[in-house]
Amino acid sequence: MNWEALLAALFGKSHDVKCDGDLLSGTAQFNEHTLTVVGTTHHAAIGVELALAQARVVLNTVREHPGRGILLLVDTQGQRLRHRDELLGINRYMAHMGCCVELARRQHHPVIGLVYDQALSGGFITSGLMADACYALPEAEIRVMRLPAMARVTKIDEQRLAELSKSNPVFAPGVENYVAMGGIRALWSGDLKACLLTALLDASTLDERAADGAARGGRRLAAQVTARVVNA
Amino acid sequence: MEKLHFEFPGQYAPGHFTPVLVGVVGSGNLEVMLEPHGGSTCTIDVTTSAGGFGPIWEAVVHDFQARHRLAGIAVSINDMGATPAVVSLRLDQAAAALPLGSQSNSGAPT
Amino acid sequence: MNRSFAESTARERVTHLLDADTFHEILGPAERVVSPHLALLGVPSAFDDGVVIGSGLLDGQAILVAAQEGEFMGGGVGEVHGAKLVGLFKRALAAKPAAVIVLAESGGVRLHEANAGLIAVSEVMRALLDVRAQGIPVIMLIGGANGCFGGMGLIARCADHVVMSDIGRLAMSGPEVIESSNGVEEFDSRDRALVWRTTGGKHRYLTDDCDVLVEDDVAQFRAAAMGLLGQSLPLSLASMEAEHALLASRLSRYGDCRDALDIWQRAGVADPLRVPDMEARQMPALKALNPKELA
Amino acid sequence: MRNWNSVADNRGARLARAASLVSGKVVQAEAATALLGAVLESGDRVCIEGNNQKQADFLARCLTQLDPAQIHDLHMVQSVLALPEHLDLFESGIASRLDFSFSGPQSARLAKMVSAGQIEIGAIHTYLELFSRYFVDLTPRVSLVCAQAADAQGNLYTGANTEDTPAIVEATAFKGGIVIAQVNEMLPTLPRVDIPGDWVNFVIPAPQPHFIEPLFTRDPAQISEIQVLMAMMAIKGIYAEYGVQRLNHGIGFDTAAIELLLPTYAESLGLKGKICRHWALNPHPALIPAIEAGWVESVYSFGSELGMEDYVNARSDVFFTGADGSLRSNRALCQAAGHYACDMFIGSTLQIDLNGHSSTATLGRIAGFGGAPNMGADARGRRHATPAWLKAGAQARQGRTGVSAMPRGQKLVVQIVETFREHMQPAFVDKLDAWQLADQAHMAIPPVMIYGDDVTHILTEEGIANLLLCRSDEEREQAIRGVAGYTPVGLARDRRMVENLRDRGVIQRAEDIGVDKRDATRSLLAARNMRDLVRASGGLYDPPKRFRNW
Repeated sequence: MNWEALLAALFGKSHDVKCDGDLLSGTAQFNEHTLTVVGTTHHAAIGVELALAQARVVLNTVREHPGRGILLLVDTQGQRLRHRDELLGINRYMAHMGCCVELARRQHHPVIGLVYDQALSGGFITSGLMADACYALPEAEIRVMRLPAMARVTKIDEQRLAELSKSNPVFAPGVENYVAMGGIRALWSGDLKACLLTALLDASTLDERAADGAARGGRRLAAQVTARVVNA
Repeated sequence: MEKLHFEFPGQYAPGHFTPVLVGVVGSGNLEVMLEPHGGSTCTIDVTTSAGGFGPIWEAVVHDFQARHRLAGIAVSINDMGATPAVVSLRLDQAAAALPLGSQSNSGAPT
Repeated sequence: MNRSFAESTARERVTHLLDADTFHEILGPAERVVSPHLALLGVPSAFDDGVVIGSGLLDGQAILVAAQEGEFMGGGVGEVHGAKLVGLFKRALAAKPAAVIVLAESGGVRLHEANAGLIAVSEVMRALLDVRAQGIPVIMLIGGANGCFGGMGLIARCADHVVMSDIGRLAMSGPEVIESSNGVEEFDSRDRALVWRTTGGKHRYLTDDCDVLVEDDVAQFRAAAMGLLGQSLPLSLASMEAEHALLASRLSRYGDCRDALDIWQRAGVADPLRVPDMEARQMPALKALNPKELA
Repeated sequence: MRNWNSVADNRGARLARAASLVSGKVVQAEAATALLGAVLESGDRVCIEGNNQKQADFLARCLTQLDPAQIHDLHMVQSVLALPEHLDLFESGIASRLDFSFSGPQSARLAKMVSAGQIEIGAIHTYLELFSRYFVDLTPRVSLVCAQAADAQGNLYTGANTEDTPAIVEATAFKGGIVIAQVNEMLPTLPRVDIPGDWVNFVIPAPQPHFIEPLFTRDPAQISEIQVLMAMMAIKGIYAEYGVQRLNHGIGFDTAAIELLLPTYAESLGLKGKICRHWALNPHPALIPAIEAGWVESVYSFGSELGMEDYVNARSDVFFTGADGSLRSNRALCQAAGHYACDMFIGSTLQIDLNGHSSTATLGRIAGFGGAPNMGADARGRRHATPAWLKAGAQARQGRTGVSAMPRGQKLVVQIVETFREHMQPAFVDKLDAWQLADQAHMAIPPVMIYGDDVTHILTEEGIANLLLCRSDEEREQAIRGVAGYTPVGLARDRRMVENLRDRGVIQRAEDIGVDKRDATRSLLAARNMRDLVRASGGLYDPPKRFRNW
């Protein structure tokens, strides 16, 4: 779904979200509250500018609109793979974006992430995955690497990877895998407004993803290992 | 990947000790863990990324046991394609970390 | 001769970082908390899944510590590896140590369990920031041969303090990945001098992405970590605004630079070509000469 | 009446053709291809200077631009085939016959082209052997060489990497040939003259400096604990045992480890001044710590090494340098020095058979061996005595009668090799791959790098086999099996016989010579990484950028 259609489905005409290059930002009226909407489109490569621009929107919300909900819209091909970005310290720019989301959550802004198109590797960690909870549309794509490339890098036969990926969600692309592992709270389909409303009501500052992953059977060890470390 | 199991009789039993770990599971390297166990033998369990080298492993751990004659010890190995020289070195390093030092006949087979 | 940090294993680094004989490992190798996924893919696991965690004393103060083993899967974060890190940070909330110290060496997410690794990285970030919010400093030590990349590069910049050696690297994407995506003209991964002056400790130190620069010596990392104990920098709107201003200013000042040498020159370093061969101990003086320009 | 000067006349005709295109000795790069077309004739023997380091790459490219309809069937006589262009010549038909020494990077393609009938190989030589034939039956008619700089008179300055240039030019210029040099720069006055201008017909300033490969740089960070152990065994069990003062080292990490253990381990054994004083060796960066610690009195070099220039210049007591202060190397003379004046060669290999024959030849590759066979061969013509040479000779002759009773020394030729290479490839084999390669490529003899009867010692992590002490083929085989570890060859040893050989000192384990394996750690290395080498040099060593991880 493109971002215009998505926002129309969520907010009708009651939003002023603009697209500036690959950056989406603005506000929307929802359930008698104003929401900040920020994110990316065009399968954006997240470079230093785009990380900084998103962080600016989040920081402005925290400073000027205490408690206002934030919707993070994710459509990214991952971090920008350029020498210049590394030279400037892109990991710090991206981490800054993640920390701004964290600050908002700590200051009682409900923060919801939504993967509406694609979310690849690093571009996703410091936005959607830093929200109170992250959701996805069923047709969205989430992955670190496609199987052929993974087969090349790991030197494991691609057919074997494909076979294993049927029963194990741990490495293969796909939103369903991320749901099973708890990284995605739920898929949104049908009445998207209702989905958003539920998400905002359910928003919790506790990180429940490992527990979700265990409960859903897609990531059985993480919660258990974490608990063992805490209680050792 | 291949799993191998060996068991040898031995004499030198160090009794209870904190598990010993040497080496890391990296390319051409391996980790070796020694733990006490109740029996009078030395068991050796190998998980290796390189299949088809069972006879070589057998010769290497046989010589290791000939040098150290360990008893009541479980040896566990995770291997990422180490050569016999590196395997022998790590095994000897692990044995040297046992309490009181091992009864080492350090040296190569003849 | 000093004890090289880069050449030591994760276990050796922890042992020699802490006060002698004070390290207590949590979920040590004998407990065999290993990755269930690697075996399915025909890859041997490591008994500690490539990360050593535990408690100990540093300069007599109780701390929690984690060390990634760069030789195992490039230090990649998988499900168990990530959960051990998350657990350590959660443990810190109750244990209230003088610091949580992470000896990071990682290529980022472990491809063999990529989805779990990706989620785990964000879980570690959130758990880490919970610890910082309690006023407990989180200190990253980066000096392994494999550097600190990808998700771990993000996690590193979420900490209160970063200590690096000048052979340590801190970045997002590895040069090989950038080269294979955009060509050797974009980033020649075989030009190690270029790789290091782009991502290495000296550049990160000069631009303030790293707070303390040390030699490749475990004792120097130990001294640096001791100096940072008790120095907590919790997130606040003010601190995030300051960070934002710094990053915006860096972009406007140096955004058109093509090479670290250009950045250093523009920042007023008299002879940028000499910087790579300078010793770590000479760098503070160089930085002090240009107090405002860099960063 | 016979014309006794037909070669000179022919040279005159060629130069006259060139004179219609260019004037004077200095030729612009744009005219280079036309010049080659003018001076060459089909069927000529041609040498493109291709060393294992510097390459006349611009002239090689120009040569490929010629029209094979006009110039064809050249006979290439050059030491190293390193560039794709060297083989492109054969693909297009400009060249058809080849005599050479080494083809490292092009070895796989060379093998393919030979089996496809595109190249006819005369022979694969050692360097010294090929240079010798330049003066007998393979004299080049046209040689394309490279130098750092030239002046207007055609004098050449080769800088630190003189390498093959003097041998090539000498043979060509004095037997009616034509010498063309590509140079990096033209200078009004040269720092020194390495090749006199009247031996050179044309100089061409090349658009880019010639290619040069840092072939001898070994990053100490990649030296393993096992290599440290083997280096300790070499120093204590061979260097000290024979008092080796004059030697040559191979190119690998095994010997780099030995170089890096001199100021630490060897020093602790009190060996300084007693071993390793004189070297036939390129300026190995790994030798810096030993030089700085005062171990090394002299080093004569085949070629130079990128980044070592300033260091060499500042250590003229050790290296051979010109009046300008920079290194003078010479491959032909250094090969002779290594062959006749060294008491020991030690180097690595890929395969050793039960007779001790060793080869780096692998299937599908025709690589050649460069200089190793000359370094790793007893100098049968040698007559001067040194303690190391005498001791090796005495061990070989002890108890023998007849022709072997005459007192005579022998060169120490040591093969140092781990029993398994990477990917668990055994270094010890029943039959060398060289046999199969000889079949595939229709060679007259299998390509053996060092013949078993020249090898005196085989050193592995399992021990040292002293083949000088073996008295039968069976003993020799068991001595080799005895240090072959867990390879199939090693596992098939006769345990009793091997134990007997150990009692006689034919096989020595680490503990037999007092080397404790637990001491074999990387902390013994005088430099553990490239940075340490730079530090040891006082900042004079400037490694190429691909080695700089800081």
